[in-house]
Amino acid sequence: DDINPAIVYDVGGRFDESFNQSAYTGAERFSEETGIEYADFEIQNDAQRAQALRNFARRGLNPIIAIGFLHATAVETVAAEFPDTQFAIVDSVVDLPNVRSILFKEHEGSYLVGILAAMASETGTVGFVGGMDIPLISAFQCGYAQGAVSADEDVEVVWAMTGTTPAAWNDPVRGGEITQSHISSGADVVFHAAGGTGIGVLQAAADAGVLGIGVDSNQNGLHPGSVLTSMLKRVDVAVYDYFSDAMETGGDVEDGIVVLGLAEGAVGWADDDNNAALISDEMRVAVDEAAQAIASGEVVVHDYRSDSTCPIE
Amino acid sequence: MESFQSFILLLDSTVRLSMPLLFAALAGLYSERSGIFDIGLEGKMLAAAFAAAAIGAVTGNVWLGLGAAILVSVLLALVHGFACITARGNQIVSGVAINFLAAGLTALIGHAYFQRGGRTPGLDDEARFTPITWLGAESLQDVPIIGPIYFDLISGHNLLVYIGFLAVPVTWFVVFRTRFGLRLRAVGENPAAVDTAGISVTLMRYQAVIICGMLCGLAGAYLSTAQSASFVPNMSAGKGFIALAALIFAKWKPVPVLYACLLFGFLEALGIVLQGRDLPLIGEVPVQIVQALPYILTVVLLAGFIGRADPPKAGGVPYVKER
Amino acid sequence: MAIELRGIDKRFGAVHANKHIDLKVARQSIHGIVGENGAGKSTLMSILYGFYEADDGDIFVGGQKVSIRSSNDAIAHGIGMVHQHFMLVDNFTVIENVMLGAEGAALLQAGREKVRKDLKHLSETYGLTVDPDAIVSELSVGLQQRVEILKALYRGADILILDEPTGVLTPEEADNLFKILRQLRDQGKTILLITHKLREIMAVTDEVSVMRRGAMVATLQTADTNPSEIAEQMVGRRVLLEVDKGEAKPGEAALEVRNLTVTDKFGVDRVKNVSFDVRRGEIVGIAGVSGNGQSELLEAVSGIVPPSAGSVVINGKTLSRTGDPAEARHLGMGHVPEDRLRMGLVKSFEENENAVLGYHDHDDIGGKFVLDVDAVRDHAKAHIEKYDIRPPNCRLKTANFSGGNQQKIVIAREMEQDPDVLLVGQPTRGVDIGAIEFIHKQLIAMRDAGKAVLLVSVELDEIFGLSDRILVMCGGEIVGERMPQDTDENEIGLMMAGIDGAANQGQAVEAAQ
Amino acid sequence: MSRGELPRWVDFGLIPLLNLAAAFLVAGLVVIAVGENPLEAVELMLFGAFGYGEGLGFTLYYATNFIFTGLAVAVAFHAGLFNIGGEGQAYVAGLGVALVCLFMDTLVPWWITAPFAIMAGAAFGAFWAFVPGYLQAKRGSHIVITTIMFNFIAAALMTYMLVNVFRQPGSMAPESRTFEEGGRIPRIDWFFDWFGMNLGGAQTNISLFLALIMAFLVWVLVWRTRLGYRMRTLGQNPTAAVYAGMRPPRLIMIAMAISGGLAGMMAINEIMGVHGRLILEFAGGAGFVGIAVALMGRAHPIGIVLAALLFGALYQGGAELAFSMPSITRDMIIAIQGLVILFAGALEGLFRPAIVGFFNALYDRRKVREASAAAGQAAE
Ligand SMILES: Nc1ncnc2c1ncn2[C@@H]1O[C@H](COP(=O)(O)OP(=O)(O)OP(=O)(O)O)[C@@H](O)[C@H]1O
Ligand SMILES: Nc1ncnc2c1ncn2[C@@H]1O[C@H](COP(=O)(O)OP(=O)(O)OP(=O)(O)O)[C@@H](O)[C@H]1O
Ligand SMILES: [Mg+2]
Ligand SMILES: [Mg+2]
Repeated sequence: DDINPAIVYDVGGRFDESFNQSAYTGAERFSEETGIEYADFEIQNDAQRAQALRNFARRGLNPIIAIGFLHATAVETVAAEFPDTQFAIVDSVVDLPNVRSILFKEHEGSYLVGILAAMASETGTVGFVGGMDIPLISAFQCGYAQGAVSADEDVEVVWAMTGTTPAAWNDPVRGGEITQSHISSGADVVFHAAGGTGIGVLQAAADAGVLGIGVDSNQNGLHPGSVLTSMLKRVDVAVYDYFSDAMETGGDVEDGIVVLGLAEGAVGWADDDNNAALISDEMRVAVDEAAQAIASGEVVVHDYRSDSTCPIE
Repeated sequence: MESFQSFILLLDSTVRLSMPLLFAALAGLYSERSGIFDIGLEGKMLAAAFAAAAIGAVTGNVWLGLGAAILVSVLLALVHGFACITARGNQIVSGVAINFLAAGLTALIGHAYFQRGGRTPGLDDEARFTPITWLGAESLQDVPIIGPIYFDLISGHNLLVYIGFLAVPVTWFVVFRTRFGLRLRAVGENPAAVDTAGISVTLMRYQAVIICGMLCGLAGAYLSTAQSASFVPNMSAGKGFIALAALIFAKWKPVPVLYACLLFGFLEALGIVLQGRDLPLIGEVPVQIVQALPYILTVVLLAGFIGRADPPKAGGVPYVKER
Repeated sequence: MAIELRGIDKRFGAVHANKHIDLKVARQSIHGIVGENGAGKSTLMSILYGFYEADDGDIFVGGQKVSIRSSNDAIAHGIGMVHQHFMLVDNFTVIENVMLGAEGAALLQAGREKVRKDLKHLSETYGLTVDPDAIVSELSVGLQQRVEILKALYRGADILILDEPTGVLTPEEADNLFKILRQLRDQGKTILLITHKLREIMAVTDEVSVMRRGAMVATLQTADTNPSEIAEQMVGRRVLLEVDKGEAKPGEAALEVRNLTVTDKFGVDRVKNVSFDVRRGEIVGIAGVSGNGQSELLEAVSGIVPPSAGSVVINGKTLSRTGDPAEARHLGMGHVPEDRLRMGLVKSFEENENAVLGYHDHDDIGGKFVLDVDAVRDHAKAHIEKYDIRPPNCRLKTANFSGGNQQKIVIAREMEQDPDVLLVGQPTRGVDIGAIEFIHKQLIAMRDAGKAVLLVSVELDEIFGLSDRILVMCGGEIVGERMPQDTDENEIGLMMAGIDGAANQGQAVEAAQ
Repeated sequence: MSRGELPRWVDFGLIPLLNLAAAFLVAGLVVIAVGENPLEAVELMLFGAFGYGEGLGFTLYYATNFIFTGLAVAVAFHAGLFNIGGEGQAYVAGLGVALVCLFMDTLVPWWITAPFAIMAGAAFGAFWAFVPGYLQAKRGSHIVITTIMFNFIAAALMTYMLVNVFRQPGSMAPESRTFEEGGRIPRIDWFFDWFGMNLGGAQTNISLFLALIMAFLVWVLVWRTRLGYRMRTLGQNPTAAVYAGMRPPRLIMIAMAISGGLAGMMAINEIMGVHGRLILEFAGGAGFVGIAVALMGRAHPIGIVLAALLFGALYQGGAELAFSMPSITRDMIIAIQGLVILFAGALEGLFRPAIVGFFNALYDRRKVREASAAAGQAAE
């Protein structure tokens, strides 16, 4: 029997070339392979988060996945109202019997691109531009720094956050300016975890002839040859798996907290012909080794969120 | 030396960030000098930014993009003009409407056409205003002091930046040395006097808002095709209002407008640099304070040091002969 | 014929301002137009000047039928107008104002020089002298009017319309203006002069047309008519122009002004160390060329502007120096301001709302916070009744009342509060004869009821007609005091002009002690 | 009714409706441009806004905000002040409301918390408007610009508070903790039940009634109190106000404070009624919509309530639209808002001349008829 799944994007919208788009890709893949239609909605203000979920639930859509931690409170409320409907939320934890909370080990993926950055850098300085200043993004930054240092212990990591509100996800100009100041302080590789703001980061890097690193989706194609790689956060996998589970179990997925990392192949680095020329064999070897080590658990990347500290200043 | 270099870079970033403010503020100057208040600078800028990026993306031609930006912005200006001059509507409200319209339509159309949630595709260099490196900038680059100043600060900006700086003296001349300027100032102070002098108040004001539209067009084009390489929904992010502040801050005078815009640009640049930084002694500055500084400063200066900034006397009121 | 109007008709929404007006004006003549407030004079002239468009009717200039759709057309046909409310850009220089609309070239420089030259020429031929580089807002009204005339002449007008030009002028300035007008006529120009003052009509016009309630009721040769005939035509009944009043029986001082000094925002002393008394049962008139501190004096005494020194004592209680009209009122002072529209009324209010302006916090029209609108309207109805304010409708917007009736609204309000001290500024400025007569009667009545009345007017006949004592102000000082019976207009005029005023300095003060 | 004047039903009914019609006509064209059927869209919108309990609930929830902000703008209007700072005033008011709730929600029931929260919200909003009022009154700075500036300053301030003060450890969203029962005002399901409707998930709450009460009080204030008289005098003729012994500076500050207080009460609806916690940007543009609401409502409470209802329907119906018409994104709603503000606000006078002309014609015709009738009688 078919399910009719639904997905609620966050403010960035389905085509943000990043986080939400990755979710969109997953949903698309699912409906292509199974031929099952899905409903989706881009929320426009906070009042609508709950409204959208509720609206879907009432129309009998099930399961419903909410993309982004800002949905947490809404999911909490609505999931309680509709105990027979399955919900999932990405990037946050909602402790209810009918909610699956999906978290990613962004620090692991960031670690890998950190290695690549350090090795690609000639100046020995690499940059990081975060979006909104929240633990999640600090985890990116911290993992990136650890990776970079692991590849070159006296690499310098310069970093900045764009802002402290959701607006920070959507300010390419500011991203560009921050990148330029990183570059002027010597960075020749800049990694962004800043959603729409990142567009400006990669643009500035490309304009200045240095390397950028994309995030979430594979952004290598935005400026072929100028994007070293992208830290993949496979929200698409999460969405795809969630819908598939629901289909197999007939809408009765097992819930609780799911943490996806390298081992699950849910984070990683983008390797395609857009950046093939930029990744030397030596780099590829190094990053693959690290990946295995992390997957097998012999290397543990510190997660900023565990204690709000980072081993690297 | 190090700090000098970074200071130069701060100024450099200041120049880049104050440009949209400068264009918009000058735009506002023409409109408000003619007695038409315009808080729709923001919206016109946004619409223009979209037009420039969209047309640029489709045609791959920066000039077509610029043309489209100016066209769209002038159209919105004419809507404002029609509402305020012909229909004698409330100018503030019309401005608010323009802002809503632009915010909605740009994203709506952008989404309908490009399917990127309102974004436009990234522009390649032919569709953008790219930095112009001046004669011998490279060779001078390493000369101490002047080197950085010439290379970073003076050279290496895009065409619009230089146009922007040029627009200031031009505006000054137009407003204070030409017949048009005389009538412009008069119609903003006492339209009845202009009318009885046999000049059409309506025509004067329409001319003013059209010029305002053109300059907002430049501001928008700068945002999406010079400062960045694509349109992002709501990318004007309040710049139109800072420009307005700068205009009032400068008491509706061209040259002071330049200084005001540079000041606010500088603060924005500073905010970016200070974001999350720990300063010696002070410790971490809450970025919100830095971000709010332009507004706080405007308020403080308006209130305290520069006292009353008198807008054009007839500003904000439609010209009505017959009660 | 220089000008001929046929069947001009104009409505402003509800108001039918001009009803099928016909008018002929001979070339090389000074043609007066008189009429009560709201008769439609300004409207008619504004139509001729293309400021308003007539709903109907034809305009002929020099026998040719012309269509005047904008001031531009009017100017092109050699018509110039000096408006009742000046059309100047305050923060412009005289030159900029004159050249506005006739700049010559796209750049200003050339035009400036031409204007400078022509102004010099004009000032030589007509004695119309003003500093070409002065900022208009800093000029006296008299000079501002000069600028208006210069504007018209600079544009080569040979038909010149002046709408109530003397309303803002002193007698001297007015006479000077008339000299100029005669010169202009003798040099071939045609002049249309709107005024309320029959004296002026008789003095300068060749012909006079009379308007009443939007219609043109008569056109007379000035030579073979007289003021009372004209007045009769204006109001449609016979009126007596001179005020008749009995002996004053002054009691003790109700208003004592001591060493009052008022400094404006530029730090200039507009009123200098002025002292005088006004006793119960007398009218004290302050004569003076407008702009010599009378306005500032009134505003200071009524508490609107705080004086920089000195004191005002009302009924023995001293007004606090902070300046609070509310306080002055509570101490028993009423104030009919010089400029009713600017100060005394809120034009967009219903008549009844204006009937309590300034007394809005009195206990008899509500509680601590609420305002009892019925009580307010009853007040208004009483005023309308007693002062014959027309139309008798207290719910009508005040803007729809004509000048005279608006003035009555203010007078009624201030008098009906039965104040012990009444300040009156230009009570009959721009008011038609019928109203003037009425207002004068009321002032006398106040006096006879034992009130202290302080009258400020630029109309000498008014001062002489009403005052029991005359104080003359010049340059912010009281330069002398006279009893109306032992002086005449010439002496007062000289004193107003500051000539030999010094001799009488300080008399007022002595009189006060 | 004399010539050139319009009957009230035209002035306050027909003309606003015509303006509205124009706005939706253009909006319809936009809908066609993005390839949807406007009539269908309207149908969906109307249904979404009024068709069923929850929809109506959301409409009223949005309307509540707009009544508050609309009244705020109107009160300032009457005193001759343009307060476009409603957005910031409401936002800052949220701080006051939240503080009260956070302190009291665990200790006392909501009906004890609410009065304090209302006062706190009004006070904070009032303060945020008072300062620009003060600056205009005493320092002569331009109120429109100061209020705009204060919107941005408010945003920065609130961000700072939420990020550095209220944010919960662990929570990534910059928002305060969720209030307990004692910090939440009840929904009005019972009210809907009366009409046999189901409020569903809509957070419509008793602040709606607060808004209506305020509307009435504003009417009293403006047309039935001494203070209102003073404010109107100041608004219409400041010189006369001075002459009348009023103190404009003080009146300006009072008027702005009242205005800000009204805007501030919007926070009750959002913070205590809907979200149950302090969140970023909860004002969501309502402050600006208030300008249009006040204008459409002719600055009269009744008009404001109606206009608020319209915009509420627009918001809610628009959201519904976005659910069922994929190519009509949230941005369509913003655009429609723009159009309504344009036609109903700025172009408000667009059709007036024509209508006045029409009524003058009627009037003249009647006069003629009366005249001839009179003549006829005379003849007999
Ligand atoms: N612009 C206008 N709009 C509406 N009504 C007007 C306008 N100007 C004048 N009126 C009305 O038309 C009538 C004639 O006004 P007008 O100014 O022509 O009279 P007036 O003879 O000049 O009076 P005064 O001697 O007081 O100047 C008055 O009732 C006035 O209220
Ligand atoms: N100097 C005074 N002597 C007596 N009563 C006064 C005086 N000044 C004010 N009042 C009365 O005290 C009450 C409050 O006056 P106050 O001037 O404080 O009111 P307000 O709010 O300032 O009114 P407004 O704005 O009209 O001045 C009013 O009834 C007023 O008439
Ligand atoms: Mg007149
Ligand atoms: Mg008072």
